[in-house]
Amino acid sequence: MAVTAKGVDLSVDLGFLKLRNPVLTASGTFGYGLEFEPYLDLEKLGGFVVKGLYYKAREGNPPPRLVETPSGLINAIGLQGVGVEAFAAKVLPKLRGLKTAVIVNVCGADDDEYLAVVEFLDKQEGIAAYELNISCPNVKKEGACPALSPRTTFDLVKRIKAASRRPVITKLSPNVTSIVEIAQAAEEAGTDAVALVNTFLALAVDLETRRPKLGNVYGGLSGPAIKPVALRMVHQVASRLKVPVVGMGGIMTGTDALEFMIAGAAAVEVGTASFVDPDAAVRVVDEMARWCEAHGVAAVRDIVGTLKTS
Amino acid sequence: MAVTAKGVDLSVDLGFLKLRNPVLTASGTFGYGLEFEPYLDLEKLGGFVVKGLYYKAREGNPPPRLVETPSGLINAIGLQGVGVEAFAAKVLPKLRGLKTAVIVNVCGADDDEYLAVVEFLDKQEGIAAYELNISCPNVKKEGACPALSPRTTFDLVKRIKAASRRPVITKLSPNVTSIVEIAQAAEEAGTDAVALVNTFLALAVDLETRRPKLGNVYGGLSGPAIKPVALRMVHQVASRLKVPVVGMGGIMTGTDALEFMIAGAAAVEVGTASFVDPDAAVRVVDEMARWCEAHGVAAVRDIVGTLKTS
Amino acid sequence: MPIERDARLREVQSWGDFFRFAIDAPALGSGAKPGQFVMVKVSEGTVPLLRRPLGIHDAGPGGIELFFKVAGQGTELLARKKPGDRLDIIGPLGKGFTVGATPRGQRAFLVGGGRGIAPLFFLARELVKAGARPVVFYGGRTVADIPLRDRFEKAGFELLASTDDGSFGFAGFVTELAGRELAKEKPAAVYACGPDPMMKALAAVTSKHGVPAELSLESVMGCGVGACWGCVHRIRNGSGDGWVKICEEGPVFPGERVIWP
Amino acid sequence: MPIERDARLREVQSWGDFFRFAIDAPALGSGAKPGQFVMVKVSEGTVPLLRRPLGIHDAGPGGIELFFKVAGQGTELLARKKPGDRLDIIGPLGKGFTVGATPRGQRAFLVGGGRGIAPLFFLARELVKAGARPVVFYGGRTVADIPLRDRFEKAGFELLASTDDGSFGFAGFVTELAGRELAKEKPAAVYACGPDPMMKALAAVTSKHGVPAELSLESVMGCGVGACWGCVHRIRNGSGDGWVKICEEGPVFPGERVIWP
Ligand SMILES: Cc1cc2nc3c(=O)[nH]c(=O)nc-3n(C[C@H](O)[C@H](O)[C@H](O)COP(=O)(O)OP(=O)(O)OC[C@H]3O[C@@H](n4cnc5c(N)ncnc54)[C@H](O)[C@@H]3O)c2cc1C
Ligand SMILES: Cc1cc2nc3c(=O)[nH]c(=O)nc-3n(C[C@H](O)[C@H](O)[C@H](O)COP(=O)(O)OP(=O)(O)OC[C@H]3O[C@@H](n4cnc5c(N)ncnc54)[C@H](O)[C@@H]3O)c2cc1C
Ligand SMILES: Cc1cc2nc3c(=O)[nH]c(=O)nc-3n(C[C@H](O)[C@H](O)[C@H](O)COP(=O)(O)O)c2cc1C
Ligand SMILES: Cc1cc2nc3c(=O)[nH]c(=O)nc-3n(C[C@H](O)[C@H](O)[C@H](O)COP(=O)(O)O)c2cc1C
Ligand code: FES
Ligand code: FES
Repeated sequence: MAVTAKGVDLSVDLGFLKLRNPVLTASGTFGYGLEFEPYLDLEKLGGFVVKGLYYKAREGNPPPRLVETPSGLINAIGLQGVGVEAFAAKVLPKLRGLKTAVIVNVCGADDDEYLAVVEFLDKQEGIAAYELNISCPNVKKEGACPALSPRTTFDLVKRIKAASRRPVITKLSPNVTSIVEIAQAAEEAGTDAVALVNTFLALAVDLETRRPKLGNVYGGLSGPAIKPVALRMVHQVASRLKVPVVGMGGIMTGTDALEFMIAGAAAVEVGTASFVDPDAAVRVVDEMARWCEAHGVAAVRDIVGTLKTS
Repeated sequence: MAVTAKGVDLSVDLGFLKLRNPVLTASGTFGYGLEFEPYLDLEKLGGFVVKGLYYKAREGNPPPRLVETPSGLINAIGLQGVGVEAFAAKVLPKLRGLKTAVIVNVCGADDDEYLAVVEFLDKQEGIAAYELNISCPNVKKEGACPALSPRTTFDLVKRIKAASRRPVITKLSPNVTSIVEIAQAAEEAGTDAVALVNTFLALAVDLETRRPKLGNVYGGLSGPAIKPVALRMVHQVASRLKVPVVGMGGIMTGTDALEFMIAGAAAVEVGTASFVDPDAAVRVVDEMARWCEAHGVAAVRDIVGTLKTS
Repeated sequence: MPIERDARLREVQSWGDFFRFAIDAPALGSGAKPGQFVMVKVSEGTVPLLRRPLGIHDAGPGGIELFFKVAGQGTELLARKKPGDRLDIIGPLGKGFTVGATPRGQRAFLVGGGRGIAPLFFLARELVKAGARPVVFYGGRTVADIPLRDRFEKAGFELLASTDDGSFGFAGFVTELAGRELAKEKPAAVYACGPDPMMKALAAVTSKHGVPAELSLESVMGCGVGACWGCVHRIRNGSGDGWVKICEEGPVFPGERVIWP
Repeated sequence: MPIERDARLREVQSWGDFFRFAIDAPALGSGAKPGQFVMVKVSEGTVPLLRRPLGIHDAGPGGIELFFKVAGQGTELLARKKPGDRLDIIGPLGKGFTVGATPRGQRAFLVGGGRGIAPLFFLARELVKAGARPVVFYGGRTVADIPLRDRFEKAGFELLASTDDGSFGFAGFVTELAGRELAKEKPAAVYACGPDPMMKALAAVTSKHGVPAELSLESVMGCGVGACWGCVHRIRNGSGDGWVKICEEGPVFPGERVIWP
């Protein structure tokens, strides 16, 4: 619902995209959406971001691919997936009917593959926007990815924006000294929005075998453990950029989501929480609505960036 | 004890400093050591690092200074402390007698103050080494500190090394794109060892007041939440540097400490855990000893850097 | 596949580290098939963060039963639950065993190692319902690892037990025991659940004798619903080998399709 | 200041969100002084990570008592403990109230707001032992916030209660009530514990009438032992104002030294 029973307006306008409410699901944690139909009504979401798509189908990393840490989860899936053609043929048709924003998380082994994915998807219908995943830590050695430097970020975003007929949300990595610099590079290159954060490059060690607990050695840390750092980065970026910020990192509840919005996020993504509760994202929407009702907030968008720091 | 009842050798040699065992306490989490005498035998520790010292006494940040997060703690103490003169007059004399390594965490508002602290302390006896804290996120705006750039790291370490008559352990920040670059800069500048990690720049928001939960807005995240990222950084740095690495970040148990050593740490520091259990560091030593005994490890130093990544 | 947030723990039975939970949860019990599993929330907080996958030990209109061994933090927390406590469970999930693989009147071997026995009780009951004749092979390191013997026997199932240390039944691996019986007279099918080494050995035996085998695999799971690709195992496909999601296409796979590391 | 890892919860009494714990812990009970506090481990895991500071409600050779209100996650977990459960407690910590500030035979006002009443029971007992005459002022928003009335009266202490909503006793703030009595006849000293606004108001009253006041302050605490500098409050020193550690130099401070935001 865009307006709750008690009349709270949950809708947000990213400029290039109007959302029923600010809650999206995060890429890689919500499959292709369809997996969750038994558990929630996809049309109650602001939208969802499908799993990272390469041009070709990908094998992914050897297992183990997941390990839990205190209040966190490290994953090294390695973006196993079906590739654009199978996605367009088998998945997209099923998503097209949905009255919710379908955002595709675009990946590439190099700039050309990113471009190929966008050019291919531009020919398909039923996609609201692209989330440009320049920040996956699980593909190249030691987490190398374009989002680690302003230069590579600028070049890739510029090239994709020139080619794409759809809005581009650039997804940033937290594994950087100044996420503001990277975000500004993406903005200068013309991105329509930035999404942050992707996962933190992490290691878990099995003391008994003296081996990494993940097949890929390093992986990406997500979940409540990272929320305080993600929230800081969202605040830093949102207070400097003109384009909207989509915030994420450890959001489990409506309170978490509202904190990100107060810190400056125009919308949020729910990730790991969907593993714990397949209907978590809808619960977040409901909790957000109830809080607004209880606090006399007429439109949730009014709280964006209202953090008082003095 | 350096050798356990069952004959396990826990001693480690950092080259410039021999330790009874690899377990130190982390700066700022163990006061000046004396606060913990009612709870543990300081001489059972490999050593302890006292609270960050500036030349002058410091006010610190306005409260609240602490906030808990899932499996973590954000602090924004702002290095309130007594300053070198009071430290030398009131504290150091009481530490001098102890048969354990006393390491002083050296801070400065600028390079000159760091230098002044070292020059002053060089005239004092009873200090085993300096831990150069170039990575505190709670002093300058948005966590600015020398450890965020290889250049500033190199310059400061070089200057301190030239002046200091004691070994220097440079303490690094995790809030960087490549901690390896920073560590290498410190090594080139002549540091005797590196210690990592300091805290992660973080934000906690109070939804009801729409204010930061900390008086200083941002703070530093520590505790189990950060361990997987800290462990990754220790592994990256230790596999490339010649000088020894002191590892820390969320160590609560002997298992945690051993994981850091397997990842490449020659010694470890126990931080936030000392708040939960004032005797945590000694418990970590005991658990480490028991594990070595149970696994036929004759000398704990033999496991350093034994992580098999292929 | 409902989310049953109000499942009630009715009865707890325990033997050392092993626990059997009888749970009131009609929504879960009715649709369940043997070999399927559920995802159980073990903590109210964020440690551990994820649910735990557990096989369906038995099921009926009133609810389900679980049988688990304490393996770490999550099962340890679960083991503390008391009758009357609420449980939050998602399921039934995955594809189960093919009961139909054993024609009426014929024998089926059910081979369970340690906690792997869990799904085989439900399977045995369904096989009998279908007119087949299950023979259960139940192995463990020592006698304490095979606490469900009585339960199977009371239920009237033929059961052959083994322990590695010979403290009860056949002295040796359960795969040897099953192998011997299989050499004497081939069953129509073999169904198994247990540690990887056991499954691997069993797959070798069954393929040697050309008996179809169905193996229930394990992996750490993120979502349990096919969304995270975290639970993959190497599986032979028409198209070739690949990492296949255990939670979605499994946990049960034909023995000849499973590729071992 | 021992770490008592084997303290035993003997008795639990509760009124809505308020709980009184009687705890067997000789090592803690013997040395305790009124106004001191303990650090209680509330979780076995890492959420919440830190111990929780709680004032000593009563103490004797056998152990201590705590009185707390559920304020969030940690006290919520603590409130679930049952008689017989083990508790891990550090204390007694900090400097307490100065019982000697009230000479024999003279009156002392003890002013407690809500959960702030906790340390005042122990203090009242010690004052009586020292021959002083404590008068307890106990305030809350409503009658449900002042559950310890009977306890104080049964123990024979003079008690005046107030509620903001007038649902019991004096209708208004407890500071008004204490202020009126104080205007009638000055006590030798005022001891107080409660929310900051109450303490601030009380400090104003006592200084106006020139009565020495001792205030027990609160703050989030990291270590409780003076090592983290996380618990500071603005305090007047000879040398000037500064951030002073509540856990070490407090939690009790002379009213005139406390600087309010
Ligand atoms: C489909 C399926 C059905 C299962 N059915 C049952 C059952 O009926 N009864 C039963 O006792 N167990 C069953 N398991 C195994 C059970 O899920 C694990 O024992 C449990 O998740 C361990 O959680 P923990 O927190 O107690 O241990 P953890 O602390 O999470 O782990 C303890 C050790 O076990 C390993 N481990 C963790 N999870 C798994 C896993 N899923 N598979 C294999 N190893 C793991 C860890 O790497 C670690 O070494 C099943 C697993 C799957 C995938
Ligand atoms: C020296 C001392 C003695 C105390 N004695 C008692 C007592 O006898 N009885 C009692 O009921 N309470 C007492 N308190 C307060 C008690 O420590 C807090 O209520 C408790 O720590 C809250 O923890 P929680 O996890 O339940 O709530 P949290 O989830 O940690 O916090 C809930 C809310 O309370 C705030 N808060 C958290 N800790 C404190 C704190 N220490 N002081 C003030 N606000 C806080 C948080 O910011 C949050 O807004 C004392 C505090 C101190 C410092
Ligand atoms: C199993 C898993 C797979 C993920 N796959 C992707 C992906 O394909 N593309 C992407 O941009 N982010 C991916 N992420 C990162 C999430 O989208 C999100 O940025 C991150 O998990 C932080 O949010 P959270 O803490 O709410 O999970 C993945 C995360 C997890 C846990
Ligand atoms: C309250 C607090 C104060 C700290 N003060 C200092 C300090 O003065 N100097 C310093 O180098 N690190 C300081 N740190 C960082 C710790 O030394 C350590 O690097 C960090 O907490 C990570 O370790 P942990 O997770 O085990 O706590 C402080 C940490 C905390 C929690
Ligand atoms: S557990 Fe998530 S795909 Fe199988
Ligand atoms: S709580 Fe750590 S200094 Fe007071």
